[in-house]
Amino acid sequence: MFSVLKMKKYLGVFYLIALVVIYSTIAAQVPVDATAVVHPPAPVTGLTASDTDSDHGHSITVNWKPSTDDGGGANSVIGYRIMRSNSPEGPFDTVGIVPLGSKTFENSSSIEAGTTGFIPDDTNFYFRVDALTADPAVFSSSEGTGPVHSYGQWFNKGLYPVLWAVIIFTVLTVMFVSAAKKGKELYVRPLAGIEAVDDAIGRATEMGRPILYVFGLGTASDIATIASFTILSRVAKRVAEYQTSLIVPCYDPIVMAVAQDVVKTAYMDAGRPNDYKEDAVHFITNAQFAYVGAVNGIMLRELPATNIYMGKFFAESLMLAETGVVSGSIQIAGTDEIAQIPFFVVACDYTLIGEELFAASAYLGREPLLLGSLKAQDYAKAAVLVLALFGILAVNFAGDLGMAWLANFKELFKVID
Amino acid sequence: MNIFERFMKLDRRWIYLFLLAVCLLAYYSDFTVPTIVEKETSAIYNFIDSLPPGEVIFVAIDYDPSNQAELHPMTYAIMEHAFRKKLRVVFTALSQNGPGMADQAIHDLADSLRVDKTYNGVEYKGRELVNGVDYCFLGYKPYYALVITAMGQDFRTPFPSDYYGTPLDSLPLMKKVHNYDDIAILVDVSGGNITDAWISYGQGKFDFPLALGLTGVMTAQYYPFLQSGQVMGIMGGLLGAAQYEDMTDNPGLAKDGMRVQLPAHLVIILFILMGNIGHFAGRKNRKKVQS
Amino acid sequence: MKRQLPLLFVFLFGTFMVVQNFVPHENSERAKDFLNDWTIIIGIFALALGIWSLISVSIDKINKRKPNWEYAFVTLVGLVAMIFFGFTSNVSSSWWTYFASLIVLLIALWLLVQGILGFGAGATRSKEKFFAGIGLGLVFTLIAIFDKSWEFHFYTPEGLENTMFKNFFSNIMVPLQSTMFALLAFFISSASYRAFRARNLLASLLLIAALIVMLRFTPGPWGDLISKTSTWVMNVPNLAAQRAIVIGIGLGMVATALKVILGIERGYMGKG
Amino acid sequence: MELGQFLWTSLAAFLTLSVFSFLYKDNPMYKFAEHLFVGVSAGYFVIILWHNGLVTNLYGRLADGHFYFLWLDSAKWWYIFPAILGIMMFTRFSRKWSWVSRWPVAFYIGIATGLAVPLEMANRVNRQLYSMMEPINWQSFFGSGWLDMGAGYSDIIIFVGTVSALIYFYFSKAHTGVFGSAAKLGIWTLMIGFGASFGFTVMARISLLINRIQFLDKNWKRNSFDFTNENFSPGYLVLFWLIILVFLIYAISEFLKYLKNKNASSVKSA
Repeated sequence: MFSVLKMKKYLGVFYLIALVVIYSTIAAQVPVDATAVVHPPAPVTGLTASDTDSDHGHSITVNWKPSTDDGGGANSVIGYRIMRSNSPEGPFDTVGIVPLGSKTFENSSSIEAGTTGFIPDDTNFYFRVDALTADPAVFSSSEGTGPVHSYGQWFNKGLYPVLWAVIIFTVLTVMFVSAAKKGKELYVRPLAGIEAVDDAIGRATEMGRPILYVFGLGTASDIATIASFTILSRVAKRVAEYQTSLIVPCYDPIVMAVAQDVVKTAYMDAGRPNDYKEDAVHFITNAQFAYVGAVNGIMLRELPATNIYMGKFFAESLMLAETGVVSGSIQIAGTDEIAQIPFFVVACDYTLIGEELFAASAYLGREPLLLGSLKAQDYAKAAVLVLALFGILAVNFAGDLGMAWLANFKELFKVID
Repeated sequence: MNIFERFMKLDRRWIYLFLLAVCLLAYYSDFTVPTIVEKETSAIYNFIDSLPPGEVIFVAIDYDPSNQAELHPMTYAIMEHAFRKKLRVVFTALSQNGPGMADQAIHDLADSLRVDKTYNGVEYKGRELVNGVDYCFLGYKPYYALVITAMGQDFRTPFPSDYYGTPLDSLPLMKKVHNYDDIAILVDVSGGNITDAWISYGQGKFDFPLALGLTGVMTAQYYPFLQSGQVMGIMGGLLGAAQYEDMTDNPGLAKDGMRVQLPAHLVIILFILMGNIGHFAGRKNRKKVQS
Repeated sequence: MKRQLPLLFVFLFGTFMVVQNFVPHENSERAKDFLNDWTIIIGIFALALGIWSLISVSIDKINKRKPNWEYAFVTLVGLVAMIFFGFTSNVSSSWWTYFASLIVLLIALWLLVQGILGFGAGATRSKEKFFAGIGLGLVFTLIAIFDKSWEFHFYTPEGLENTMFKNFFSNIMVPLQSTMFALLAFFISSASYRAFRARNLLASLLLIAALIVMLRFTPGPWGDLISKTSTWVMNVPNLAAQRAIVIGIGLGMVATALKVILGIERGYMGKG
Repeated sequence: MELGQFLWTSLAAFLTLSVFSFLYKDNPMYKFAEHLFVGVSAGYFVIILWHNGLVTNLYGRLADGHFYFLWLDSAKWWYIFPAILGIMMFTRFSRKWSWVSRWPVAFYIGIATGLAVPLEMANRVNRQLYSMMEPINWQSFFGSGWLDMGAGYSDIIIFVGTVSALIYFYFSKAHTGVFGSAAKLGIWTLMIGFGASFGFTVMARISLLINRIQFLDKNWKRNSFDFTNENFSPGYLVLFWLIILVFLIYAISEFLKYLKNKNASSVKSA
């Protein structure tokens, strides 16, 4: 890093010297006399205008070759003005000004008609680019170009890598799931956090104390919460079988509604619909720390034997886990929020790290269908590893081995929004 | 129970009490914690320190009251430094709950600038800060990315008048200040993703010297921008602010905070060590019993 | 049909949103904005369910005299007061009718909810409570109509500027929020005391990395070395760990989402 | 500070102290603060979502300033659909129709999962994969000075660390042999990362505590004793000491209880 910084420093000096040189040449060429006339610069050439690719329309990209007086020649150009008109004759309106050295400009607007600078689709426009000088009155216009009209595309080419990844991954998932359906035996390595769930429920039954299940701050649109629903449904089923009680305080009302459904169905599946209590799953509040305060209170007053934290957690992770330690509960956590994993690892008895949370639903059910998708995930990981290894070798060595075309291998994976 | 076992099974409340006592003691006592000034911070200080009087700097106050503890000290340190150097400051608050806080900051600064002070051996006379001459508070507008882009044309596009409702054109300071070209440096003090917008929509498009003041947690994320030269300096958390205060020789909120931080960290480390001593000593004892 | 139809909805909308992501055309953008609005609106309606759950759990606690039932009143009063403040404009002249009507509203709602919950549980005198609640509600409405010193605003956000609303926000919510957050200073110390023991290799790695980073600003002869080490640890091994977790989580999320769209994972409907 | 403002600040100070008292144990003051917080925050979000969500996103679009009968002839009448879906959520109170309440949930989850698939793939997988393929700094492989994060070896450590940590996440292969060693290296990397980010956060958390101490000291205590204040009255001091007294009495009563228990237990053991 430090060597890089040093180089940057020298670059700065270099730029400074270059600037001084350029400035002195300009100063030498431009007469000091203030009344001196600035001659119109050479106009820009090769002007083209076309619809901007891979976008929602309402945008036109203008390209040109800079004036010969831009950074050379008479050196009088200070910038370019992009002008637009509805007819080839004009009148032209300014749509943008860019500094010298620019070669392209994107004239775009929002898709809502009536917003400022709105560009209607399928309407012909004509463009012109003026090379500007320090004197506002002195500039030279290019030949006009047009007609050109904007239109929306039906595919974003910058997302090719994502498209391929999604398609391949979907195919893998479907493949392995159908293989699993046919009864193919799939091995999965044991996960300590998952195996602890059963013991923990048993422990709660022995102690006659409830189980606390916390979703964290996720809404029903977070995938971590959706994965957590499946885990809850397994937990609730076993809780119903063991006839232990369950407390699920919720932060998000939709999560609450879904969780009520999940728990109710689980009790019915376990054949004990009468044991289900409506207020087992209840809403607390939508504010992070009020929610934490209330859950902490529940922990110290109800003294749950087991706390299960699955879903999306933020700063409250450690607050919940530490209070859980005080109440003497066994704690099992799983989250996809990277910054919070360390706190769970430190304070909880078992932690599902990141991806393991998403695998947990499959593990708990031991259903071949869900296990099949784990296999797909593993293959995808293998693909990532192989591609990364190949990529890093290509980036570092392909050039030396005379395979320059390979050096750009990584660009295949670049996502452009 | 011998002493080592006690080390291992201390009630957490003793830790809390001890930590609180140490924090309070440090808060009310009067000593200074030496800090090691890092390059990232000194770059910002040196740049601002070398500006001639009358230059305009831009401070973007982009944090909510929840990040006040870490970021307010930076704002105070930089602005006081600038005002003492007779620089002029334009500032915005692009975070929703920020404007009230920024307003309070400028009042506090005006108070402290009325007093004569000597920093780094240079005596600075107290003076009255004048709104519109020494500083201009542009205020808050939603959609920070658009605001940042629009300010590249002219500050007046998103902010026709300042926070207090005065049209910008009638402020003497703003006569010659139109867009980023007229400011010497932009310091973004931020606790969220507005920083990304300043880097890509501001610095990336309009190319001005950009320095960042960030919360401790965010700092590591922005080192790549320092390496690529898009950002000229970074102040990280309270530590960065304390370094800045050290360089300006004006101990303030950050040094106050560091005075608590250091003992608090040491307390936590002490307890960790105690737990480990207990653990190892206990293991030795257990082994003895077994043999 | 009761179960198949929702699955079909998930499949159709899920597939549509996946495809939409690759289509930049304005029609697709508009559709996405529209569907996003749907989720927001559904979420707001759902909040009513949540509030009802909060109220009924609190009232149940009071009626059954469960432990700490007294505090449930505090929750209910806080809730109703905050909503009342948020819908009313600033009080121009006398405050007493404002607070009197708040009290009337509280009692009216109390009776009303008691009545409604009583119907379900078949409690005695629930009808009387219900109608008494309605009656008091009428009294409240009359005060609201005839007292000109304050008024209701439902369609414009005047309530957000209400003095009481702002005071409740900045003197109850804000300090409680920051103090709850500040408890973490203590929790982080007790957690590190308890967990950072060099029991085995993994725990030792955790401990050493944490110690180095915690010591990063200690002054002294070792200061510079430790600060450099901590920067390195944060930017090299930590970066590697985070990157791996991010990729893993990404694949896990996509897999879960795909399973939901394809109807393989139905845990959210109670069918695991 | 004016009296009204001082009262509010004192309330804030009381609530602050109540929450801190939770560190000792659950107690009446904390219970009060907690329940108040739950009620007020729930009410706050009702108001915020009403004014900034329901009115702007639904009512504003349907009504656009005019009156429409059932909004069917409104310019954006199709916003009736989400409203109907929202109302469907309430069918869960009926035993017969509660299955209808699954529809809006299905819409919601369908949209959420559909959004997630390409976005998470792009941001978490594709982008990270792209940034893994970085050129290694061969020019200064050993860097300069102690542990240089720009040096070539750091680049290699990052790559190897990422790969091995990914291997740790394999589910369908037992962690044995070479594969197991790689997974072990992976979990080491993960643990170092966790320890580092834990240690790094300590400072921010202590800052939060400092902020509360500053609040109690500067905003509350200082104003309680601010004799130069023109609005000052002895009531300020009374209130200050009253709040302190509440916590003091609680502390003393707890201490007495503790002594009593201690005596009782010592008697028992004797």
